[in-house]
Amino acid sequence: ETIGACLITKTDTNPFFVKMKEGATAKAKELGIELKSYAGRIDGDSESQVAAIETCIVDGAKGILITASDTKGIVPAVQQARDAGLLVIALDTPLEPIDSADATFATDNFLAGELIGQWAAATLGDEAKNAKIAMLDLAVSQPSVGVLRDQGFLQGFGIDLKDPGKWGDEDDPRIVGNEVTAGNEEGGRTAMENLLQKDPGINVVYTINEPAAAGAYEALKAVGRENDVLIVSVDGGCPGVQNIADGVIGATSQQYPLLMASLGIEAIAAWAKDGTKPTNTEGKDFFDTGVALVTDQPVDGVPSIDTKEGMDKCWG
Amino acid sequence: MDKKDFGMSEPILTARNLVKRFGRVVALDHANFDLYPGEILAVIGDNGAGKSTMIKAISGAVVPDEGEVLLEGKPVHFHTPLEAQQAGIETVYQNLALSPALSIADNMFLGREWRKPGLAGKIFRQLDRSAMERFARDKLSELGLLTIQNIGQAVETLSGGQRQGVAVARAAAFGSKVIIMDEPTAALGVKESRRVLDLILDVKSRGLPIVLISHNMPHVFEVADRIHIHRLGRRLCVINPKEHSMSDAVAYMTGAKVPEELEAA
Amino acid sequence: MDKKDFGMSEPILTARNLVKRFGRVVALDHANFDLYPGEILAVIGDNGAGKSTMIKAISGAVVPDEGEVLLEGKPVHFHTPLEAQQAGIETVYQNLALSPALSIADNMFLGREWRKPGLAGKIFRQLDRSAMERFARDKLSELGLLTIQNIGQAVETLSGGQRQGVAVARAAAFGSKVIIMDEPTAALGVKESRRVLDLILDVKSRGLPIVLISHNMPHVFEVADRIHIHRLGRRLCVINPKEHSMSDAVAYMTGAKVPEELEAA
Amino acid sequence: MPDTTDKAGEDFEQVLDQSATEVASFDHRHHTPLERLQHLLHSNPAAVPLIVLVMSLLIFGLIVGSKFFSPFALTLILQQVAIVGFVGAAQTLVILTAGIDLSVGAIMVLSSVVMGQFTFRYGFPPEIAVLCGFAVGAACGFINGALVALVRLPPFIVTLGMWQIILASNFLYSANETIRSQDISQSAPLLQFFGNKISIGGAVLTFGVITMVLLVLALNYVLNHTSWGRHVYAVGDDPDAAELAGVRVKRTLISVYVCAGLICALAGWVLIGRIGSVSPTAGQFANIESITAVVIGGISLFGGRGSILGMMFGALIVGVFSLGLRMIGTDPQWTYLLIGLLIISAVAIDQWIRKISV
Amino acid sequence: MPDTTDKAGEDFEQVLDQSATEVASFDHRHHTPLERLQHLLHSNPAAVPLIVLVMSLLIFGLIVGSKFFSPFALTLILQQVAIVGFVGAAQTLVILTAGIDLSVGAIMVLSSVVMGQFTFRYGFPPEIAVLCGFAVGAACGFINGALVALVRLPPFIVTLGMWQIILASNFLYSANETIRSQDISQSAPLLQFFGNKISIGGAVLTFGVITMVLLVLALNYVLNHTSWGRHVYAVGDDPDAAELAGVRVKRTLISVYVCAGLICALAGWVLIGRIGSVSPTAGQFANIESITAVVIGGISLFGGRGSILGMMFGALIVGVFSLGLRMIGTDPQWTYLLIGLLIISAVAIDQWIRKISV
Ligand SMILES: Nc1ncnc2c1ncn2[C@@H]1O[C@H](COP(=O)(O)OP(=O)(O)OP(=O)(O)O)[C@@H](O)[C@H]1O
Ligand SMILES: Nc1ncnc2c1ncn2[C@@H]1O[C@H](COP(=O)(O)OP(=O)(O)OP(=O)(O)O)[C@@H](O)[C@H]1O
Ligand SMILES: [Mg+2]
Ligand SMILES: [Mg+2]
Repeated sequence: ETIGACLITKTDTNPFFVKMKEGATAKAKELGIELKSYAGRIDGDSESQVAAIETCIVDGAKGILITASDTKGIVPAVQQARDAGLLVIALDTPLEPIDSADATFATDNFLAGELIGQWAAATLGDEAKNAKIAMLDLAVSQPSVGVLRDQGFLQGFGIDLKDPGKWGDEDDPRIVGNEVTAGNEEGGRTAMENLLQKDPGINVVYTINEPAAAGAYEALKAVGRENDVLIVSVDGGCPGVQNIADGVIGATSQQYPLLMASLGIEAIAAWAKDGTKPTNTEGKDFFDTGVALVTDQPVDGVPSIDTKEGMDKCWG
Repeated sequence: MDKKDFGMSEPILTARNLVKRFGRVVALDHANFDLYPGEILAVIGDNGAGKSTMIKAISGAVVPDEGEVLLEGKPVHFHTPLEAQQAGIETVYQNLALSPALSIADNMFLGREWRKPGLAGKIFRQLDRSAMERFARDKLSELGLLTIQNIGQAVETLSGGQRQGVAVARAAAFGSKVIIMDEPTAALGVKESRRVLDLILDVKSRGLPIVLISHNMPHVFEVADRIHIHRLGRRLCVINPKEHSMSDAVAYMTGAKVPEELEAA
Repeated sequence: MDKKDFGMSEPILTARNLVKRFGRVVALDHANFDLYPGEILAVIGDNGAGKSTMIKAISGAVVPDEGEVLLEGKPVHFHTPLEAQQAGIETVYQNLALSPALSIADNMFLGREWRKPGLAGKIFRQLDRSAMERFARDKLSELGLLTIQNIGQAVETLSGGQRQGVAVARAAAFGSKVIIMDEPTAALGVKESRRVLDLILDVKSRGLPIVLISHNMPHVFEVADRIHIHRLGRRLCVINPKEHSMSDAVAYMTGAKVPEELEAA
Repeated sequence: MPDTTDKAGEDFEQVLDQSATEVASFDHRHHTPLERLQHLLHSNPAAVPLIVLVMSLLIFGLIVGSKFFSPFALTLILQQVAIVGFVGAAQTLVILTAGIDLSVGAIMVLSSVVMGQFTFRYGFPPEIAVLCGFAVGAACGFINGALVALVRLPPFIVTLGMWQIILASNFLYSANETIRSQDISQSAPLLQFFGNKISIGGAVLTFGVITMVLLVLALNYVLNHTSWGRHVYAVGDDPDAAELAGVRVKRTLISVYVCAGLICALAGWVLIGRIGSVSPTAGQFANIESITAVVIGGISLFGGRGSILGMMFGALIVGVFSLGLRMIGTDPQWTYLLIGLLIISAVAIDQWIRKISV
Repeated sequence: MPDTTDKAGEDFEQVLDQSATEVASFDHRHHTPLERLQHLLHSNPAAVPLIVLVMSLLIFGLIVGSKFFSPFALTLILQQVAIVGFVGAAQTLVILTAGIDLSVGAIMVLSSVVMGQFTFRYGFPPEIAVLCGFAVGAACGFINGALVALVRLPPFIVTLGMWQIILASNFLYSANETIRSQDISQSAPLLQFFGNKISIGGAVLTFGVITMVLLVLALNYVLNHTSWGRHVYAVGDDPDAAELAGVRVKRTLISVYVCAGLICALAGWVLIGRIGSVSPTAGQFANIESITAVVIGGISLFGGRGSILGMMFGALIVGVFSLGLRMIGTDPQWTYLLIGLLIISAVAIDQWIRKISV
């Protein structure tokens, strides 16, 4: 009998998840596992994910890989699956509490943010204390990925976080404002235009991901400021890395969705074979799939790889 | 009250100085109206004279800007047709007021459904469909609308004439004080028109007064006890069909002649 | 072709064996129809007899299930009213076919607007509003609908009678071969009805044949050259109003008598 | 004036006394079985969706195999459509009055958030918090209804505006905080009441599912066998005619929107039972899904026609398709594509039946 | 039969020759300035949104200060609403025919993806790829139109289904791949044509903005001064009446949906200019935003009434509110809430004017 596995992503339209699915599919084929993939319609569509988990239970799958849209809300459904004997692994986004899943394979999003924050501060040097920062976040509902990256960036840049579980409550005058982008180009452009309207002197732009960064760049280009503003981002998709090489984005934190997915599939295979569960990275309560800063302008004290290496490892 | 010389009692339904404007159009321009018990009052007038608007102002379908309506001498202020119906005034509107998708029986009882006796009706408020259908069938048969085969048929499947019949039957069945009919025979055939006129006379013989708006002079002169002539948004005069000819009525209505009573008054 | 004895030429408009079913209702049951050049043909019948459906089948508003229509001897198959209009058949429908929000002038020219001469019309396809409004005003004045003050007024602000006038004026203005009127005076006042009858006679004097559906016997007998009596979805007979009385017509129409011609045939 | 040939005036009507009295019978055609079927389908508006439902169950059963016909899988479909069933019931009421309610999802979520926050933020007893949730739902419905009935604004616009207003209020009020399932089950299990279930064999019926079916049956009775129900249909059919006939149109409209608001609040409560937690981002597609269920269920968007049972079957059809396609393992986008096709063809079939049969 | 008192038959009509010929004049009231204003507003359906637009500009200008009145800020609003303006123009055409098009956003995105993918995946010259994008937009519009006009399905349902179908096709076809701005500007700058701009002082007008304004003006001319335009209004007003009057209703409907599809394709092209790249996830809210613009612009959802200029003002009002509120620094949720209120009050004002003035 073939081993069944499920991959449930937030959406199937974001390249990050598309890549994750590719990685999982390739690995599943290699190991002879029958993989079915599900997704929410938009980021935040938790009901579709619940329905997908239920389908996996009916379907008799051995394990589930999930990037949860609602990290608290999904927990009862995950519990139901675990009670039915499935191995549930959270990919990319930890559940709350993190031990609701059997294991978590994720990027350390806070670290990812911290790296670009440090890089930006180091690149500006003394100017950092006069920086004018635009924060282009994900969504008003403040999903945990968005919060972790945002707060990580501020931490790295050296700004007081107030409540680290929330963005927007900081009172550092260097922050011009927070705008949401929905993580796409259109949102990125409009958000950037709005913040420029608030303060045309912006010189640092934090973006939740690279499509938002590309949109922000268009807005800056429209006012002729594309060359004197530092844009940083998170993700490390191939178009994003290419954008670094082209000078659109200054630096990005690269994460490894393919790795997450293929490791996840391997873990399910192992679980189906003899019931072994994956273990966490030492010192962390999840398995860290790693993050690397990609930039062509390395600075001291912040480890980074160049775009050539980034291109080799990129996804999407 | 210049029509006292007709030798009748107090009017059952009166309107004084009704004014209704639609934007820039003054549809009613201080119109008066009197209906006496047990009579058939015909209302005639050119198209656009304001007959329908006056009837609507009396029956609660439009709220007049000015003026007052008195039922049996007491001022009434109807804001919806339902209030007028509850006061006993039943109206057949020019555009019929039927719900196309509902059945004939449902339409006849719309707004005054019968509930089942006993528990089902009291607590579960269940409708007594069979009783309502029986009643509707009887009323329509009286009107001679036998070509309707199925009382559960949707009204939208009926011809224009058949629909008119349903509306007339409804008013005749439920009116308790006054029945108003706005051009009830306009779309009807000869046979059906005759049935409606018979019905009007029948209702009158039951002692109910009727207001009949019509453009059909022979019909009006056949059944009316008095004729209210409407012109340019107000009552021009009221004539007695026994004392005036159709030609007089038409002449007054169209402005070809000015009624003598008025010239004196 | 049992009506040849009227001594006329070939019919201009003919229908043979028209059948139209609406679900379980057979509205037309092998109906025949003949209209001769220059005549006024009245069509009478009870409500629901199928008169409107026959007229719609002839004018393209419904497509008959069976049967054929011939215009000037040639078979025609109209699928839309537009095709019938382009062939010269203009119809006033019972429900008027006016667009409430458009102006009177827009309504009169709907589907056959005039474009400005020259560049503006040819390239930019600009409408010639002033010419259209002038024409519409003239036509309505002919009909005596002078109470309409503003030709740019939306049709929805008109009274029922005024709307009927607009529809009649449109048909009279544009019909080139046949004009069909389905109860054109049903909602009209005495004065306005008379205007429409005058108009019908006027159109006839221009040589155009007219089909007039009406429930008003005096009107029918006044203007009709022949009377088509419709009953139960088919033509019962055609009578000459000079040879038959209104009583005969009503008796045939309602089934009280069977026409002798038919009993023989 | 032209000469008239007959001056007998009214006398021609004398002959009417002898006129035929037989009932005109136009109906002497032979009826084929197909026509009989069409007539049957036409007179039972819920029949078409029911047939489609049975057929899609059979087809997916054949493709997916026995797994699909397990009691667990079948009752899972019920669980997955329960929320849509509730919201669809509210939507049905509104659509029957020729309206449309784009705010149903927002009302549902706001009510569930109120139930949760009133318990956890203000420490109300859960019973009171639930009542507050219902009050909020009813209030939102009342505002919708008052704007539609009294100010006479188009329902689409009113509920489009209210959707944005309610959703924004929801986010502002809740501060986007999810209340965790564990907390709820510890201190306010009442909120998860509808998550309780009865298992019979492999079949799992949650209280939410049972309540949904009962609600739809009750509404079906009310719509067809009480005055109020008839008035709802009449108002949807032609509000002016209903008003002139003596229906309290405004009152009926307001009561419909308030009812819809209450049902949405109930849906919000059931939602807590289903997803365990209270999440302000839940139910984003409830509008579209409820309208889809209503449409596939054969209810006319123009009001006055259709059966609420059809809506339930419509919701189940979507549920069967979604689960079936997921179990086959197709790309989710294919599911959306097929549901799009389903919507269009359901209405096309309905149209065809209506056209041919009367 | 009761005895009739007058047997003169038709003779009573003889008197008509002497009947009054004066024109009935009902209009002898004094008109207050307020009434005159109402009449003016009523006869110019775009006047109300224009006034609201000017007023909101003034108010935000007062609150935000001079920054808001800079040519840059004002033209920025234009840039931000350009896409909505295009899609709203398409939506306006459809809504004037008493329809609604929920698929506009999906058509726009699919067209832009086709333009991009045909250039980069298949190596077509960008000119051809753009034409292919237009062809796809027209085809989608044609399917909508054919289903509405020929199969006679309700537009809401047709476009609800097509929305899902087109969006799913878009994701399946594009495999969710974004084409980068830099690649486009290198090898196919034509795709970014509408991103080019003219700067006059601080004012920045992109080609997209200019085209949008020109398109709306052209459509305004076409709708008011050509037969086709009059037919669009007539079809929306009462399709049966229009058909009987001799309008080719089916053809008009199909042409409207095809036009809408073409305009959406144009919007897709402009979208590439605006966001630089080709992204299959763009434009998710174009439906709601375009309907919002149409509604605030005073166009009736029941068809046949309203002006396309109103739609443009409606879109600008939303743009002014969004930018203004952001510059004040309110939580974005407040923007949604206010836009919700704006929708409802815009229509309420419109209703009020229509009610009082005729
Ligand atoms: N709802 C309305 N809005 C605007 N104007 C109206 C409205 N109802 C009536 N009118 C106008 O008021 C005037 C009187 O109309 P009304 O319908 O009362 O006339 P009528 O005497 O019943 O005519 P008819 O014999 O043709 O039915 C007309 O000029 C009409 O256009
Ligand atoms: N669209 C339709 N759908 C169903 N039945 C219809 C339709 N149109 C007409 N009928 C039916 O066909 C029959 C003939 O109707 P039609 O309107 O032709 O009668 P008519 O002679 O014009 O009557 P009237 O004098 O009342 O106008 C009626 O029984 C009517 O109910
Ligand atoms: Mg009237
Ligand atoms: Mg007829």
